[in-house]
Amino acid sequence: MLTKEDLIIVDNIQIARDTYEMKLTGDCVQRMTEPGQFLHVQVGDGWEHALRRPLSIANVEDDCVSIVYKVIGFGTEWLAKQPVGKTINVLAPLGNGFSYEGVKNQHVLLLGGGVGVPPLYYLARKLKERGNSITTVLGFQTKESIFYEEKFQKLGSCYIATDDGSYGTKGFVTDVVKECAFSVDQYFSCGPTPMLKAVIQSMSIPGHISLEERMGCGVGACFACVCEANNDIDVKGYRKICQDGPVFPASEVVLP
Amino acid sequence: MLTKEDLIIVDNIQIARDTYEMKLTGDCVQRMTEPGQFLHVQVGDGWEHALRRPLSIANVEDDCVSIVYKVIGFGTEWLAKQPVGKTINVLAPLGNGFSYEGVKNQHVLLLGGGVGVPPLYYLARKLKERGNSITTVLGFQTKESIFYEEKFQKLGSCYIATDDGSYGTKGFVTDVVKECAFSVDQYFSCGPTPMLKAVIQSMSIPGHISLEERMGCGVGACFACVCEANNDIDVKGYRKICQDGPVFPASEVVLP
Amino acid sequence: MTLFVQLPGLSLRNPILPASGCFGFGREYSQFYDLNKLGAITIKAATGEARFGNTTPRVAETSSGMLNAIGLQNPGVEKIISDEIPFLEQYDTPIIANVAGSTEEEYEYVAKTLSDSGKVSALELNISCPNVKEGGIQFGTDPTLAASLTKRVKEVSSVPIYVKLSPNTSDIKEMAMAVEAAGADGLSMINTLVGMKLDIGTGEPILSNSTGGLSGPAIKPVAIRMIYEVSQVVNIPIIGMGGVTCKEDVLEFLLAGASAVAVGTANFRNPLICPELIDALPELLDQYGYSSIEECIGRSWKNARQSAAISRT
Amino acid sequence: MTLFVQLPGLSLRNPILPASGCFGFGREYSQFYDLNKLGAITIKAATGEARFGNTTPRVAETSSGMLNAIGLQNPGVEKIISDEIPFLEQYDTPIIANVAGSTEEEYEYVAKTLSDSGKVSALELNISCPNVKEGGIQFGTDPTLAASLTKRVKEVSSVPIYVKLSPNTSDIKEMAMAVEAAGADGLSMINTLVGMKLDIGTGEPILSNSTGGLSGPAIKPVAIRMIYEVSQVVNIPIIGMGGVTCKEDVLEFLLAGASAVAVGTANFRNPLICPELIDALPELLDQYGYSSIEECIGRSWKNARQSAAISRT
Ligand SMILES: Cc1cc2nc3c(=O)[nH]c(=O)nc-3n(C[C@H](O)[C@H](O)[C@H](O)COP(=O)(O)OP(=O)(O)OC[C@H]3O[C@@H](n4cnc5c(N)ncnc54)[C@H](O)[C@@H]3O)c2cc1C
Ligand SMILES: Cc1cc2nc3c(=O)[nH]c(=O)nc-3n(C[C@H](O)[C@H](O)[C@H](O)COP(=O)(O)OP(=O)(O)OC[C@H]3O[C@@H](n4cnc5c(N)ncnc54)[C@H](O)[C@@H]3O)c2cc1C
Ligand SMILES: Cc1cc2nc3c(=O)[nH]c(=O)nc-3n(C[C@H](O)[C@H](O)[C@H](O)COP(=O)(O)O)c2cc1C
Ligand SMILES: Cc1cc2nc3c(=O)[nH]c(=O)nc-3n(C[C@H](O)[C@H](O)[C@H](O)COP(=O)(O)O)c2cc1C
Ligand code: FES
Ligand code: FES
Repeated sequence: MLTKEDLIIVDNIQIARDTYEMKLTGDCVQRMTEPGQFLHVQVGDGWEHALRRPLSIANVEDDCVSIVYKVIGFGTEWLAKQPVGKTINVLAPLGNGFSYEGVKNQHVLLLGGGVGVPPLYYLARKLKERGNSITTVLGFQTKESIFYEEKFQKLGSCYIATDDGSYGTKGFVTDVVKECAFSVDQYFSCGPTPMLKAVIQSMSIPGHISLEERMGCGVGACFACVCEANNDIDVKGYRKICQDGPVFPASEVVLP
Repeated sequence: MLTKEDLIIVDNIQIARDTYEMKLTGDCVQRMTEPGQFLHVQVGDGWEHALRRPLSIANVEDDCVSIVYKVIGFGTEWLAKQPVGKTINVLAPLGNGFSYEGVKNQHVLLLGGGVGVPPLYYLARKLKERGNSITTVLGFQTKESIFYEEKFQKLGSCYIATDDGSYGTKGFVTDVVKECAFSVDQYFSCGPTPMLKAVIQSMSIPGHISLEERMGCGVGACFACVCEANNDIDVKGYRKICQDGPVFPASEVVLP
Repeated sequence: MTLFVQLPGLSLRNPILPASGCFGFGREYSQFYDLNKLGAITIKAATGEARFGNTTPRVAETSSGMLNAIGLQNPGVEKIISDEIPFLEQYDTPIIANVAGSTEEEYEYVAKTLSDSGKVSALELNISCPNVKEGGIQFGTDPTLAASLTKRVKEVSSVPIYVKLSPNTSDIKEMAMAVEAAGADGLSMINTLVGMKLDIGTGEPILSNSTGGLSGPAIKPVAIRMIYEVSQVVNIPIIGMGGVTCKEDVLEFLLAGASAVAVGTANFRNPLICPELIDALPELLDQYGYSSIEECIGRSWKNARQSAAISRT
Repeated sequence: MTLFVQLPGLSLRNPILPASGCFGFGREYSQFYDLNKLGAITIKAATGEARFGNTTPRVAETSSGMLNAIGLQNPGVEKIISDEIPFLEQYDTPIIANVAGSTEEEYEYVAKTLSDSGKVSALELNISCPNVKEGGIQFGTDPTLAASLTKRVKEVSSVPIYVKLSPNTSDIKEMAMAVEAAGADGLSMINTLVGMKLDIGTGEPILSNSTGGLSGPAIKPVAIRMIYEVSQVVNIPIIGMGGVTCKEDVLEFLLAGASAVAVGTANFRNPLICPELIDALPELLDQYGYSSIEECIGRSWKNARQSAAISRT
């Protein structure tokens, strides 16, 4: 049975411009074995904020789950203010993550943009455990927004692109990929839709992408978060991002 | 100019069944010289609770204002949970309180019921300072609800009535008054409307009463809190409790 | 204390049911609790053919509420009967199927197909979905159209019909009386208010459909008012909904005149809300001096009528 | 950055004004700040004779909102002109008088009296107060009545007329177009939604009037939707309102199509809300790339129209 659970905040610190890392502990953490799954997080007191916020699992270590979030509105602002020791109510783990189990001894490319970076870290750790070699390319707005660079470097090579060129390559993650012409077996990507589109277009190898959409229930009941599915695959024609995803084979979905 | 102000919580303790006393400090406390005035208190975060709560000034001492509140709904529950050191936003002091300035060397009767008791305490202190002798009769539901008995005893004689007879006289404050047949010059009363009606009916001396009504603005702008005024006095026919009151000469208003 | 409520076609073990569109076809929340807990289950709207709904974003948060513009996405009535309802048949909980369409013919077809399937206990006629461009909303705001539609659906259906009313109207009583006269067995109210939220960054509506349906605690006062008004002028029962989040809300809906209470938006924040409410009801009713659901229904205006009757004698 | 807005009869130094009924006749909030800060002041409704309004309780809190049933308490139009408006004349801030009544004659009388007084810059025709038993609400839901009333009032008034629309209707565009055709100089929207709250202890409505008008952030999505729809079909300006609590809300109303923004309920929680919003606007507009109020107005749909026009060429 799934349930809601109050997780305890163990840590909540700023790690980049407007970006925080929160560590939480509780029973359901032990079920968080799949990178790419997410927590559906209740924010605020009372019912002024009726919807939960989906946030990706960034890492699981020492019975703690990490989330990395960018402050953009009420919910993330509220999260940033919560002190260690407080509890946060979550539904978790939700969704289907990156299928990494069968990936062994390959060269894998991870492509992340902004707040799409966090889930790739937990994935990188899982892939590394399975003997894969990992190259990561991360895109950020500017130097001050960068986080987790060293963490990824410990697991393989890590390239950075910034929109304004203030650090690493000026441009997008796809620009780095073009430049470097890696030879990789498959890729995993998470980031804003325009980035994902560019990634899919520029890559000729198989890949998985993680999608974002505004959510209601987070569990598949409300049909808020559908995306178009590739018609060749089935006639249903859609996927629910919260339940069927958020991770899909790049060939399975059609981005808007 | 009036303003809103964040007062700091200095103390917040339970003093009777469901009843708390909170002490607050801040600049506007020094303007709280009139017993019977009230604080219009903001409760909760965000806008889920759009209205402020009116709570009487129970005492002013050592730069702190005390309020005594009974937990009956969201706002008072929320207040009870606020820790020392937090701030509470108030508009204060609002309204017109008990006119005690001219009352000197008299025998004054104070009649309070439930959460109508608090403002009488600050009044009692002010009256005592002016050489009046004070008799207080307080009504509570039951023994566990009683508060401030000793405080009033220090200022004069204090009688208690309880609805269930678990302490003091069984019955209402008016039953005590009937029994004891005090000879007093005037009375001041605050409590639920049925009590006030009974008080007015049973007393033949001049008195002042403090009224309660659901409020919007608390400052006289919205006309939420009107009560009927005695037509003999003026043709307007009404009074705003928040602005003209909450204290009125008993003869000036008509209770519903 | 019994929580049992008998409504046309529906023997409810308790008055709590999920609202249509907020509970899919039951599978997802069955991961959280045993659906046999529920009084009934209202499933997502069915249309004649599969619909893919509106483009995303389809939801937005508002103060104490949310907007949705799903656009009736569903696999079509036949697939619902063949692929979705069988899952729910393992439970001993009545199924209410929500019926939608763009034309009278479509409504009729969907209703007949569901009724003929023998798998649902009642139909909820969704004449009030604000999120589809054609159909839906006109039926919901024109009493004549609503009555005519109710009549047609009634004729082809052997299970009771609950007509789901739209709050986007100036006279809800007129609507209610029109569909009652046309044969409705019950009412279901309220659906969502039409609303909108702008993204002040882009300057454009957040929902790609521009407008959406407002639900959640924000609309509860409107729901209570409409149920209070309508329950006094009709003789058919009302399934009440709109912003229920706690046990006190359930009692408020019953007192206003609802005979059962549906929970929509609150499921998203608290997937266990329905069983939690059901467990809390007996003590709550007891605390307020009620010994059955029946006693609560319409108490808000029955009290007043009784005292009026007394003062007249 | 200028916040100046020119509307019929109203030269507003900024687009922020208090909403009628939430600001009395100005005296109370003048204790909190200089009323010369405001774009304009809308005063409480005036009727032909003094009204004492409904019995209390007159207000109740709801999720992110409140209900009120004041019942148009006011000293009558003549006393308002003789006793209340003179206080406001010390300020250099346009006064909008809110006009109410039970009959066309009463509206006409009140409007004429206020207009003739020469002391107000515009009239706001309150055809939408949900809290008076007779009159008010019918005008607000019947386009023909509303148009006829607008016409009569227009004839006797030498200052511009803003008609205040009720959201309790299924077709707000029809209402807006009807009063525009009848000569309205502007619109004011929205008034409150009709709602109710029960006291679950007594089982009865909290408001002694039973129903009341729902205001506050809860209704903002309805207000934004209606302003978005109406501003696209009329050529007269809209004073927008309904749930404004922060600077972002002001921008959202402007983008939706309002030319000025009124603040009601929020004054009660934050008596300084109007000056706070006014002070915050220049930086906010700048942040979002606007250099005047004018540029923001209706941007939500003008954007879409422009891109449609571009894609057509
Ligand atoms: C599967 C998934 C995983 C995500 N993982 C992360 C992550 O690890 N770190 C991170 O910083 N962000 C992540 N996001 C985006 C994150 O959900 C939003 O930034 C967040 O909900 C914003 O909430 P807010 O209250 O601060 O913003 P507000 O704008 O105030 O939120 C209002 C409403 O819009 C929704 N919303 C706003 N922006 C988004 C968005 N980009 N995606 C989905 N819903 C949105 C909110 O959930 C809420 O319902 C993820 C989104 C999805 C769908
Ligand atoms: C001038 C004045 C002085 C008061 N002084 C005190 C005091 O010293 N101690 C004390 O315990 N109580 C006092 N009260 C009553 C107090 O205001 C209410 O108990 C309190 O507002 C309840 O808030 P809540 O959120 O807990 O209850 P809820 O029922 O959740 O409140 C909902 C709404 O109803 C209003 N409301 C509910 N009950 C009352 C009531 N009895 N009177 C006015 N508004 C009400 C609230 O203000 C709020 O707007 C006073 C009331 C007035 C008018
Ligand atoms: C995401 C979502 C989808 C909905 N879909 C439907 C639907 O398919 N059919 C229907 O009759 N009502 C639908 N509704 C309306 C709800 O059934 C309910 O009437 C409304 O949301 C008010 O209840 P609430 O405030 O508890 O959510 C939907 C509501 C939401 C929030
Ligand atoms: C207590 C109160 C009294 C009101 N009185 C009037 C009135 O006299 N005339 C009028 O046109 N609107 C009146 N209104 C409606 C407001 O002017 C405004 O249209 C509505 O409250 C929505 O704005 P808000 O959400 O900012 O409060 C009143 C509203 C409230 C809350
Ligand atoms: S968020 Fe409800 S189906 Fe995905
Ligand atoms: S509460 Fe607004 S006038 Fe008294």
